[in-house]
Amino acid sequence: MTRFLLRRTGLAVFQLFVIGTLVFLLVRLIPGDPARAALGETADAEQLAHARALMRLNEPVAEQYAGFWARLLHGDLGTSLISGRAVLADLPIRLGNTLELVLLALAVALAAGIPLGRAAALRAGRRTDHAVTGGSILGLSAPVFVIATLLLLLFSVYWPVLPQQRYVTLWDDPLAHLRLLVLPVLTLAIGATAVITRMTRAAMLETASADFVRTARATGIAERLVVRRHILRNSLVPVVNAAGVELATLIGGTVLVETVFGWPGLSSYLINAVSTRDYPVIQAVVLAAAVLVIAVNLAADVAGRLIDPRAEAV
Amino acid sequence: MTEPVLSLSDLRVDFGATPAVRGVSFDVRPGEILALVGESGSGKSVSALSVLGLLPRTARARGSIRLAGDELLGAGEARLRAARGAEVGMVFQEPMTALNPVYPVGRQIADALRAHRPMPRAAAYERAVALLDQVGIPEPGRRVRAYPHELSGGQRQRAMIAMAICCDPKVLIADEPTTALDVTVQAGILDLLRELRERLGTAIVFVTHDMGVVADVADRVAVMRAGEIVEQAPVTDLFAAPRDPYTRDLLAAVPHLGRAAEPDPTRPPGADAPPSVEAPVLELRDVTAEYPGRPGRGRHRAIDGVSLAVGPGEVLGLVGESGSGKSTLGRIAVGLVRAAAGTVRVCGHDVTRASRRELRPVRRRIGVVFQDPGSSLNPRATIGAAIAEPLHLAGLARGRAARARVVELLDAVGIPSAWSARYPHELSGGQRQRVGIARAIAVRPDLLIADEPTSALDVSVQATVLDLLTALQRELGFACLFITHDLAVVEMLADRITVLRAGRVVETGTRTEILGSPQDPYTRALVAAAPVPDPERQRHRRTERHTLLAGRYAG
Amino acid sequence: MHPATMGRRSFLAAAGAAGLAAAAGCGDVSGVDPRLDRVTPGASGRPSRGGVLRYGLSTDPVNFDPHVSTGTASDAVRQMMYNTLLQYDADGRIVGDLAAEHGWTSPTTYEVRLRDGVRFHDGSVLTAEDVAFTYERMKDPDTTATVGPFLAELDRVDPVSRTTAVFRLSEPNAALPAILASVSANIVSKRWIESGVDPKTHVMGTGPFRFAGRVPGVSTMMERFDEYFEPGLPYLNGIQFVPMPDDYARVMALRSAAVDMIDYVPLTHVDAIRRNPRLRLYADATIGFGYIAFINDRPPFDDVRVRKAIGYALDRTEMLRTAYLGHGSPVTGGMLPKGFPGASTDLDGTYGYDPDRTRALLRQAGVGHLAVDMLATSTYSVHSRPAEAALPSLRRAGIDAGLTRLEWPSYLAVQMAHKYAVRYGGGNLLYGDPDALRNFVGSNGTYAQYMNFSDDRVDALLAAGRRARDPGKRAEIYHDLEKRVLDRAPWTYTLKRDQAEAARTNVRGYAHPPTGTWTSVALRRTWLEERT
Amino acid sequence: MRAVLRNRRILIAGGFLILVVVLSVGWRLFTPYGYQDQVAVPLSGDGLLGGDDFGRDVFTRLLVGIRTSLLVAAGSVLLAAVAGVTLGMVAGYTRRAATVIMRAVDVLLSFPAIILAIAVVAVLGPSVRNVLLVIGVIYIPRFARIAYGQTLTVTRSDYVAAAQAMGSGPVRTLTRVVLPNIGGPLLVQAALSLSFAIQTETGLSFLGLGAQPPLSSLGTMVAAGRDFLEVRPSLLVVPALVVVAIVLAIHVLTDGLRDALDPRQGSPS
Repeated sequence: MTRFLLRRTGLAVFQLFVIGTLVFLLVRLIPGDPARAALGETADAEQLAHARALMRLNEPVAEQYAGFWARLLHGDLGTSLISGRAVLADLPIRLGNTLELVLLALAVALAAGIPLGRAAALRAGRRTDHAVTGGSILGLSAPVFVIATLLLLLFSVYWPVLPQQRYVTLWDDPLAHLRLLVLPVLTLAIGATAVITRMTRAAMLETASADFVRTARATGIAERLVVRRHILRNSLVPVVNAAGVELATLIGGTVLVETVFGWPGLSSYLINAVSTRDYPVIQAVVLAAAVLVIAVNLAADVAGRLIDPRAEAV
Repeated sequence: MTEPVLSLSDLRVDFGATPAVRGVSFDVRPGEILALVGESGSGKSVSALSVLGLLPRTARARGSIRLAGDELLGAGEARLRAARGAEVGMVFQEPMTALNPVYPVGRQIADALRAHRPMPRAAAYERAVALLDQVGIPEPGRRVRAYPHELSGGQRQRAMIAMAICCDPKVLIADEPTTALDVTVQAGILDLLRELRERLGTAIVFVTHDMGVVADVADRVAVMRAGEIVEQAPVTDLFAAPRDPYTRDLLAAVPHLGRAAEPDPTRPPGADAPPSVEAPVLELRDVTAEYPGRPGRGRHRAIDGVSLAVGPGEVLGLVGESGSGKSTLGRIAVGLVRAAAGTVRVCGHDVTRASRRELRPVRRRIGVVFQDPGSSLNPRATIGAAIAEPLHLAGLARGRAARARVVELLDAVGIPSAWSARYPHELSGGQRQRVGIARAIAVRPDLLIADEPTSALDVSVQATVLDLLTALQRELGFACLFITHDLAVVEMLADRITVLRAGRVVETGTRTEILGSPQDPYTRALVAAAPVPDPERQRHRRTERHTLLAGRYAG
Repeated sequence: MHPATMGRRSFLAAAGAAGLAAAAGCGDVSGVDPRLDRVTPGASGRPSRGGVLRYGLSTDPVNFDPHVSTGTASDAVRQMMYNTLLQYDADGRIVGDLAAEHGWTSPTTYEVRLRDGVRFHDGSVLTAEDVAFTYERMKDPDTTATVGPFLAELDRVDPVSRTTAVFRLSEPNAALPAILASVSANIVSKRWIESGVDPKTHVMGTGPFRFAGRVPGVSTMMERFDEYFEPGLPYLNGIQFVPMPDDYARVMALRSAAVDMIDYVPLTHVDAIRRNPRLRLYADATIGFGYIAFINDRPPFDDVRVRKAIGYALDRTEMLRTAYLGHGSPVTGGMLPKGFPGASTDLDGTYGYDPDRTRALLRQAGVGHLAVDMLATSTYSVHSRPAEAALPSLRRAGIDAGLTRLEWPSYLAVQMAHKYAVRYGGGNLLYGDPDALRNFVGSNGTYAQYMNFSDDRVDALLAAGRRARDPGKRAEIYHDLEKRVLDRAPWTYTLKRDQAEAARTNVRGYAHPPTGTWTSVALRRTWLEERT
Repeated sequence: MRAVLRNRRILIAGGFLILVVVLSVGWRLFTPYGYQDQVAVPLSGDGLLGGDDFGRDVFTRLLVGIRTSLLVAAGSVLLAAVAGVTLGMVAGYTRRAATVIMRAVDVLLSFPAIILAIAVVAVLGPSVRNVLLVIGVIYIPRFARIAYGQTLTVTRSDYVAAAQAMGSGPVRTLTRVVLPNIGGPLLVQAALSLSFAIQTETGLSFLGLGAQPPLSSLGTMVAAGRDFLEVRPSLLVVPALVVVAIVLAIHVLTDGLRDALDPRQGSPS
């Protein structure tokens, strides 16, 4: 297992290096620069030149590139060209918020998806199965921000059970913080639950016809033990993989939820940085998001290997 | 005569509209081994499974299954569950998939135990270790924590037997327990079953399609065909004087090791003499080949310095157990696997380092037949297209000429040419193998490589395919490298035989030398282990094998 | 980006600043101390004291540099913590802020006497030294101050005594008082700036509220400055600015009382808010204006007839109805807001909707088929909606009009690179005097350079306007200037839009500035009734 | 094929999708107005579905919107499929290249999709073509991974070895032998990606990166409708329902097709 982890971290570092370079170049290709974004439309050419000098944008690209990696290796995520604040001051809370949103959404998806999938598989072909399958297809089909808008309208305005409060951190007011999380997590969880349900159902249907299930039954152990210990346990492998992939897509999908619910996560921080062409922040956020996605994939693979002893390194 | 412990009377099982078992009745007495023998689709497995009500939901069973006088058919789930494992233990065929891959073997045995005898987990584990030891698994203390994929095929089968007998059931039903195992490992399992019968007095229902195994282990035999028992008799009476015509045909079709030792009138005289191998069609000299082993364990050397040659018109039998590297050799000959060292010459061309372009002319001279009829033909292509493909690739024929050649080939292998538009899944296993052969000889090859062409087929179908091969070989005169693990089959075809073990040639010689008087101890053990469809001779060979085994090493 | 959904600030930027998160760094700002929230009602109608106003801001202030204005939202926040020398009163007239007395002592010298006893938040006393230092900093190019370029005529500021400063001009500029009153002319403490502090992230001014912490995209918190020089002010204990860029979310927050007040009310929600009994709207249609600008030396737009043809092709009433749902006013003549010298309605109708005239002018100019690919920004709906609304009337007049919409920073970069001959934009006068037009139509103005426009007569009128001191004379000069601009048509005005804030009824004492320039000084006098 | 026609699910979902395609591609036949013409009073009720906030006919814009969204979805899935499957097959067939290609695919997977979208659209300018390009690139990893896994299993079978033994070159083997046999799971992935592509296009339009006005897409209509939710809810609800219906139909069609074509495979989607 350690060899596997070593190889994967090596690959992760390589991946991050490629992504870092990619975003460094991509961002500078976008028309418009931070000086213009900071000074607005009224600034004249001379003022712009001054601002660019102050932001050291005129240095040769190679030097900026080397500086970027050098600072990164010393743990300095750079300073925002626009607000003058160290990225390290703002990024952690944003990263935390996105992680919180995504992990809770996945937790809900697993907590709801697996039992639903299990029920549908065990009663394949009957009413419960059709209801669950139909529901999961519906869950997959509804666009995220339509759900978000409707939930916001329903529970914040018309029936203010969860009125739209201002954001508070967990350690300030845990209850309010969690109440704020309910609607965004629910929005993300709907799609994720659908995916987990479908995956669990398919995996269990396939495993149920496996030989070792018949062997288990032949030893006379109780049916619910056969289901839990043999069928469900073996279905976890594909489900865990699906959860890993789903978590990665969830991270990408938070931008709409963060926007509609005003949840200050990584995506909204990134979009704000892009619209002000704040290079250091964009680079830091993209790398952070990439680390998140790589970590999630690695966690899913490790979990997969723990659950399935015969998994060979893929 | 003691009371039968298990008796089926007029058992009928239907899957929807199609009947699978049409009125099967038999009894099994304690300490008796009843063999249920028949070809695939004869209903032998369905009958075995219906005893414990393990049939899929779509099945409907009628008739009576009495276990020590107690009716099981139609009994409630509770009664059935009480019987499963406690009174009747079951062992299945596929060792790879019959055990839960995510739990250690010991844990699964402990669960089976505690299903009927509530006991603390530790005690169940101890009992599991004892059981593993009892079924002959080395170092049971360590192996109890092993996962199924960490055990060999034979060990997994022994673990499953341990699980089946953990609650000392009165009856053990074994559904083709040794079919997927090598001959030597199979012999070990059969010894274990016999020992259980003597020591615990367990009644055993042994389901198989292998007449050799029946002769080796059964007391009484029930021959099944299309859901019915056509004949039931003690094993010696059945082999000596089969009454039912189907049984007679079945026994005749089974390749009989040693019987072919008498000179075969149809073979040209002197065929036995070691042919002069001066212009060999295929020649391997000191060939070694390696596979990238699992990470961390370095490269696994599959072939280690093998030299062999196949003369024109000659059939060389390449015999070895699974993992011996015989299939790899076949792929090296065709150029699918590159030899790490040594030289490979086909029709005089050195192809060891040949690029794909250089290999092209040589490949036109080689035909290949694969083992698994299910996967040897492209499911998305018609059999006509499959046969025509080598012609296109070799540039021998196009369009109408190719179609004519295909019709010719289909007739040659006994398939109606009208079927050329059919897809592989519309043909039976035997028919698919015949198409495979037609494809192989399409380019009129000088060398045919047959990698276990018949081992996935039923005995009767196997016989017809082997006859076809010999006929074609005599008519077209190609050299043939015949790869198999079944000594009886190789005896029917091969002029010379090479025995392979763990990538090294153990012994080479003519058919009579190898099968008649094997020199190398491994060959001798291999020949001794292969069951012969004749109870008398098999009992004699068994005692001889045991003395041999007692002498040197465990099976 | 569909115009209706965009708030004033780029939706993209908006999404980033949405909501607020407490900073791990500088102090906790999200959880407001409940004690500050208590409101003690004033006796018989007098303003009650205390409470914290929650203000939903359309954009998160980029940074707090006192002299760089990056948009109305950040100006409002700065005005609570800094003062300028002069300011606008409720009727839009220039009055003193930090200045007790102020006036011209000669055509080129302007004297200002500071109120006495005005303290900075760090307790230090405001002196003329600080005023001189402030204007020196604003003239320094490195500060990139917003009004920097307009101080060209200011040689230096002499602190003649502890409380008196004299502005010495190289040539007369009647617009100086308006510049002193502009939102980004904030007076800073010389000692504080020279102490090397970073004015972008720290604030120390003389304003009614002290800076109490901020997390970008999350919240900006300020508390009452007890020694504020205006007696009795401010009534509030503090203000919490909460960035809510998504229009929809901002309006919802106001309706569900998550915030007490919001700025930039999206025009698509104005009617709904007007009908809501618990909300009150503060709007005007004088300040912000939209325009279609041309690159004046690029054929066929180098021909004034082609530029005028486009002016006549626009059905501005229809544009107003579809783009702003009627909340605003069409601009067919002069653009100067009501109350500015030179503002008059007699020029209205100069560019009425007259497609036949458009076709005639195009024929005269020898332009058969005119295809126009108009650049617009997708970021601000107040600009993208009218741009889209202009297309139908242009097309009906036989002009093949299309739209390319770019995200704000890309729009600015492409605009500067003169890539698009026709461009829809929007603007407002930087300070409350017609002289602010110099940045738009004066030959070295930023916008004029975008349009490659230069006209000696316009420059002459601007210079004359600066020299003249008699209001009547200035009105005449600037009226001629408007006529000249309409005649040269370097650009054509389109619509003025309602600029609106909205608040819950328990917010009292706020008034939207009637004219002049955007200023939120009224917020300093706002107070809260007990939340209903 | 008989199984396909008899299957109720396929008929309903397939029929609905065909109707949608016909209506949207041939929209000019079904409405007198152009999608830019201002024909109604803004937010009024006249016309089949009334006027939008610019006074344009909502029904016309809905048809054009469907056409744009389907165009983007189909185009991007095609791009992703061709690129992804080629990469996956090559990786599955030539073990040496496998790690390099699959790691590159992982890099693409871990690159936040939204930054890619914003960057590409910002650099190349907002247009339907660029949105199509972006969504296509985002979905390449999904196809590459499926193709890689399936190719690995298929190349282990004997008929591929047989083809190679007969001298069939890598390209011929991949296209003639491997590709037809991995079609099933790829079809399922294509349909799944189609539904996700439509949702992504809607999301991108919500952020202003989708189709540029006056052209409409389902995304821009839903995004625009949001502001008038209380004045005229149909402006949001109708396009949103259409999105859900189309995506639902695609999923139902896929489940139906998969069960009808490979009853035993039933591979988990």
